[in-house]
Amino acid sequence: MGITQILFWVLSILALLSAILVVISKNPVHSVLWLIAVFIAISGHYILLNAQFLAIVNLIVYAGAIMVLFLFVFMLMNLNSDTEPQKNKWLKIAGVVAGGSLLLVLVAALKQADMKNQLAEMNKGDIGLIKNLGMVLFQDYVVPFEISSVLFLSAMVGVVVIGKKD
Amino acid sequence: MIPVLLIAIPLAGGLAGFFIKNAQSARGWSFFVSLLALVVSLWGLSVGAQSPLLNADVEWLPGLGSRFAVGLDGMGQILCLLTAVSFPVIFLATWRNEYRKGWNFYALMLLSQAGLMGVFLAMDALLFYFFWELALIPVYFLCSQWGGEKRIQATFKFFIYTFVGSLLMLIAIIWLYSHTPDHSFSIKSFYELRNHINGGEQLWLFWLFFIAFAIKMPIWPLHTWQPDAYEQSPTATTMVLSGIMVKMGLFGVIRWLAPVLPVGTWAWGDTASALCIIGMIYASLVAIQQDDLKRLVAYSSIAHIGLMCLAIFATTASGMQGVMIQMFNHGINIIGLWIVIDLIERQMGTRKMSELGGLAQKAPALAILLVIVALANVALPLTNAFIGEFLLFSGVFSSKATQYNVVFTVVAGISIILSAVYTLNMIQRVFFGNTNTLTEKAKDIRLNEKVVLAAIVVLIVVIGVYPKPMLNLTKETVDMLITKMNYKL
Amino acid sequence: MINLVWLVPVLPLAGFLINGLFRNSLSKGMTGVVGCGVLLASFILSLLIFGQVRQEGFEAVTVTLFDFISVDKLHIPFAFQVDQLSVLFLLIITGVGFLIHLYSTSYMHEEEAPHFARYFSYLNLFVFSMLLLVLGANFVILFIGWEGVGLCSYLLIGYWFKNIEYGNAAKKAFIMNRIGDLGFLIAIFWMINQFGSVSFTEVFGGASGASVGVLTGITLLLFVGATGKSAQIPLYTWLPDAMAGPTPVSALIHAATMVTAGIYMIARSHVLYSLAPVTQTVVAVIGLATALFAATIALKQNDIKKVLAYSTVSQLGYMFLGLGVGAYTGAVFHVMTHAFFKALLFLGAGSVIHAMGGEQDIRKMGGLRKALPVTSLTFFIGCVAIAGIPPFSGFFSKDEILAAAFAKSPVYYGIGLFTAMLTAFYMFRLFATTFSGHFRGTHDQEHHLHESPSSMTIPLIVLAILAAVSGFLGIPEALMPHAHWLEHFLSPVLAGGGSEGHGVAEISRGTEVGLMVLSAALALIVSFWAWSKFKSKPEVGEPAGFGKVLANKWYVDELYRAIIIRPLNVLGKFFVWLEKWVIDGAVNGTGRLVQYGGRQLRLLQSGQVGGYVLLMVIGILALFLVELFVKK
Amino acid sequence: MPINYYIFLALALFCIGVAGVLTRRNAIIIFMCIELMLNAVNLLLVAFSKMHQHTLAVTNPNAGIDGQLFVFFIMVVAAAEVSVGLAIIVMMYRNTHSIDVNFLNRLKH
Repeated sequence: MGITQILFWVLSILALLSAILVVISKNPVHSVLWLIAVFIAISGHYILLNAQFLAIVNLIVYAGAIMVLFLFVFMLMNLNSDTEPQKNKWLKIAGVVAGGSLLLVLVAALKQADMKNQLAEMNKGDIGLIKNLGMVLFQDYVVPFEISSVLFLSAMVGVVVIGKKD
Repeated sequence: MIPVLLIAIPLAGGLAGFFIKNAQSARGWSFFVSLLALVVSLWGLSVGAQSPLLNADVEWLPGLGSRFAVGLDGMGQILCLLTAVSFPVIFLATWRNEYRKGWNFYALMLLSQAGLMGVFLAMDALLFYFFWELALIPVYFLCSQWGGEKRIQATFKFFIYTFVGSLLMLIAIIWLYSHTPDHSFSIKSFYELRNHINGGEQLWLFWLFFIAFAIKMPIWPLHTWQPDAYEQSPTATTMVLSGIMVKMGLFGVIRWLAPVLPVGTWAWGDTASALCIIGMIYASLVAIQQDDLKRLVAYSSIAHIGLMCLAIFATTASGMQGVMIQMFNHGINIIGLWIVIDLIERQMGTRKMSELGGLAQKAPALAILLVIVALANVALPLTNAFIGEFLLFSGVFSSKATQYNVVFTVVAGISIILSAVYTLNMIQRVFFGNTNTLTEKAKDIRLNEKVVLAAIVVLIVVIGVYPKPMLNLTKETVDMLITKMNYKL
Repeated sequence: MINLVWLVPVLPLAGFLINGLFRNSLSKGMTGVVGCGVLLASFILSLLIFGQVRQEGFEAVTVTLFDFISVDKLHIPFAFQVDQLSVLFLLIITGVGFLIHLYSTSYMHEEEAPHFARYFSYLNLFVFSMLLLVLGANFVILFIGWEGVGLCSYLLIGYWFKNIEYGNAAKKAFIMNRIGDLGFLIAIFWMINQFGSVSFTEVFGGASGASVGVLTGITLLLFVGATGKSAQIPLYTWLPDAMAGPTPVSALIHAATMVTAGIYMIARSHVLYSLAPVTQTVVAVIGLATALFAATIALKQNDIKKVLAYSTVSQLGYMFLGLGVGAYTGAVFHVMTHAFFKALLFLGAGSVIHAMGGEQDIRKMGGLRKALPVTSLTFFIGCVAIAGIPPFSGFFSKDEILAAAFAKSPVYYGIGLFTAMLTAFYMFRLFATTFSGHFRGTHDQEHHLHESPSSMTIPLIVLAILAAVSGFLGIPEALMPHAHWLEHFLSPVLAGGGSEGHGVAEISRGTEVGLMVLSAALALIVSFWAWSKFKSKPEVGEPAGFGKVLANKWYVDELYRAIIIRPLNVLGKFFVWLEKWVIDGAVNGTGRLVQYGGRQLRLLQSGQVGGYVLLMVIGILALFLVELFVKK
Repeated sequence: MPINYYIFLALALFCIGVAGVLTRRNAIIIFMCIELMLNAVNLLLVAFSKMHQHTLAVTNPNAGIDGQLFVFFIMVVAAAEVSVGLAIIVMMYRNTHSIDVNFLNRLKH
């Protein structure tokens, strides 16, 4: 069991635990923090998989920008303590059961898939490097890239329109 | 050419009618358009059976193998004539009825005429289905906009009922279409289908079609929409419904069911006949118990239609001829009855027989005309219905398609007696006896009503005395049908 | 001349149309002239045709007007057949019909002009239908006339339509007839099926080729039709109720038209009947039973028209007995004599009622002989004729039937003779109660009593003469060989067709004469007894005991009401219930179920996003499960 | 690493996200759970991309690179979505003074 494997397991357990805590934390701010932990763990996975660019982007965009936005909103609303009334217990149980069964079903289904012997390459390969990604992104995927900028623009307009007081 | 005109004239007239925005002019316009259709229909009768003018066939939906194929054969001639005659008569008879936004009413009436014509003329299954539904839609609006108090309920029931049947039929049509070797909806391909589908499949296909048609006719026990719909619709629409629309069911069985699925028809003939007969007796007995004139006529119509349907399954030439001529006769007679009921209702404000009585003293002309129409309803000799019922019964009796022909004839015959009971009851309770405070003020009918009813009476008597031209018209169609129906695998 | 035979029915039809269409503008005089004139013209035409037909060696002629129904292999022309039988009926119908029309002009004179015209138009239509019936060359044309007379009887019985009771009687007549007509109609279909034709010549020609079973079936069904039209058990109850119509109408229905249709039809198709012995027995037994049954009822009736009505039913029973035992000529002979004396009796009764100002109860009459001399004399002749006292007409015709019945079975004869005695008894009871003794009505009525005008008495006199002498047309062989003119005249029709089955079993001349003497003597004795019994002390009280059962007509109407009408009504009510709660209930129930289900399902649509997502996940789960585990 | 491990890890994260969406009623937490699910998918995409590179690198040096680009685009979309979504939530808070999704039941009507 080399360092890669150990890191994999550590990161995996961190990700899963943090994810569970995201869901069950009473305090929303805690949830946000645990979610940042999940993102960091996932970024670690990316690095293990030699996808440095995505790892960095994930940290910057998700853990950085997006989560700050979430926190910001929480602060803005002054909702640091949980105000959810826990009335419908059944709905909660049903939610957990549904999620659990979904996992069960998917696992059961994928266990039969003939990919057991396939390996994901670790620590090697340079497709995750920014140079290669950049080449493909600005050659083959230049149109979607441009369109995504339009998407941003429209999202921005949308946010302004929605957020405007009237 | 002629069939296209028959559809196009009322269609265009109806669409134009929406824009007139004046009830009086719309009424005149509709009357004119329906007369035009009548002229075209008579022209169709005059050109001879072989004339190329009687058929039209153009591309419609080439991807689906459906063509706009229309044609006038003997049966089409009779039914189109019925449709073409009925509408001017209906317009004239209800001339004095006032409708809210009348132009829409008249336009919708014309549209329903176009749909009906299309049903009777279509020579393509998809086109047939198209017109089948097209005829339903205007009637739906007519009933739901201008009907009686419970119109929404009744119309809803009517619409859902017939629509369920239509969908079953659509399934059957698509199934059959997928089994045609050339993937075509044309009637010829459908008639060839018997070589490609086996008897077992015909057994269930039969019911898909038959339920649709049975709802339309209607056959017991699928009839309950009818009395409600007749009662609640404006009378002009009731006339269309009962005079012409119920013929769509019979027509469907004759053109699209029996020749296409001869084995199914043959195998289920006894069952269907039994339903018809139960319906006849049942409807007659229920009719005797009715107090409302409209409901009485509605049930009597169920009984008469049951007889016609029974004769179709008898698979005999005389029975089939009887069906042909009786479809026309029944339409004329029942429209006559509705006209009278409408006149009574408009004057007295009620259709309850228990509130009427003694009208013969006040309205002798109306009484005489009603008695003649009513006698035609009980198929008295020298009225048109006698010819029809005589041939129908004769066909049922000599049927080789069933071993119960004698039982069928006798039990169905009882409905003749019962029809006399309820018809005479009606005459007596409405016209005889002494006047009461309500009927004291009654007046006799006016000229336009007299003319319409007299025209109907003349038709009744002329066809009753000299039915030969009528019978000759459908001879070839009947022979063709009987040959096709007698086919056994 | 014979080719103009279509004019005979068309003339009354024209009269019907004229009187019917212009009833508001014609004066009563004009109406009467038109109504009677067309009948007279028809009668003269019939006479001319008769002149041609009675020549030796005349063969039946078929006059085809046009093709009526022509379908597949079936061809039914609108054709008339002129032969001895139809001509005889033509004469009876137009002749007696004319007299009744003439009589009506003054009997109905108090009606308003439009109603007067309506009455005559109905009468003309009635005669038209009856002429169609006897002239038709096939069963369908016969059936047209057959239903036509049913219709006209309906119209005429319900002539005074303001009275609901009369309307009910009319309805009853029509519906009872319809029941019989259904039998007739099915017989026609059977004929079409068996012979491929309905024309008399083809059906009778092919009869010998058909099996006895089929022929029995057809003839029985035809007989069902006849029981309806000719008022035999079990469909006779409409005829006495038919008295609701004006009295001349009763005369027309009972004498010249309508009820004789059944006799005519069976005589016409005697070829079939001769080949079906079972049916013959049935006809004879039903006829005999009706004759006896109706005669017993007539014993206790007090309405002058009701007595006559039951006597008609009884006499019709005789005719059917004749038909049943194969004495077709005898039956037709009795139709003819009966037409004369029954028309006479009814018109006489009409004259009495007219004089009494509408009173029909004989218990309130009496002693009318002085006030109504012509009426009472002619009525007496009618009574004598119907009682079967020689040499009046009834004796000859009744005796011919009785002789034939004796030849078949003495039991028939015995019952027939007993019925004849009953007939003599109730007729003279009627006569004595009405015309003898002293007047029992109100003072006003007595003051009002008067002999009828000449347009009413002339028909009475003519009919009385005919009733008196027409018997000589059929003097029995036993009394005077070769003097039976009628048998000779009708032989081409009634003896020519079916050869072997026809013919009355021979009885010796001596026996026949003996029987005649016996019946004549009994009739005389009973008549005299009845007359002497009732002339001074008539029955005026209400009958009791068995007499009450008879007066109430054996409670047959009540029986029918209990076993047919009530159950049908109950069934109808049950069906209405079934319709509302079961059939329509199922339909509406489906609708309601869908609505209810929709309302319940709508609760899932809580608007709460969490619920939706949960459902979505469950849906995904289900899809996965199906896709992964079920499909394989 | 066998690809199975990544698959199961991603599935587990995804299902935790689902369970979170189903159980929580705080709109922002739900939003976060959705982000969690997106990230699970991203992780899987990257793993698959590396798997393809492992098997196909001989013929095509860029094999599997699309997977990583997809992740990139998903992040782009997620960013846009979060901005709009949060705007809606703020708006909702302004109107109802709550971010409980159960108050958002106007769809019922």
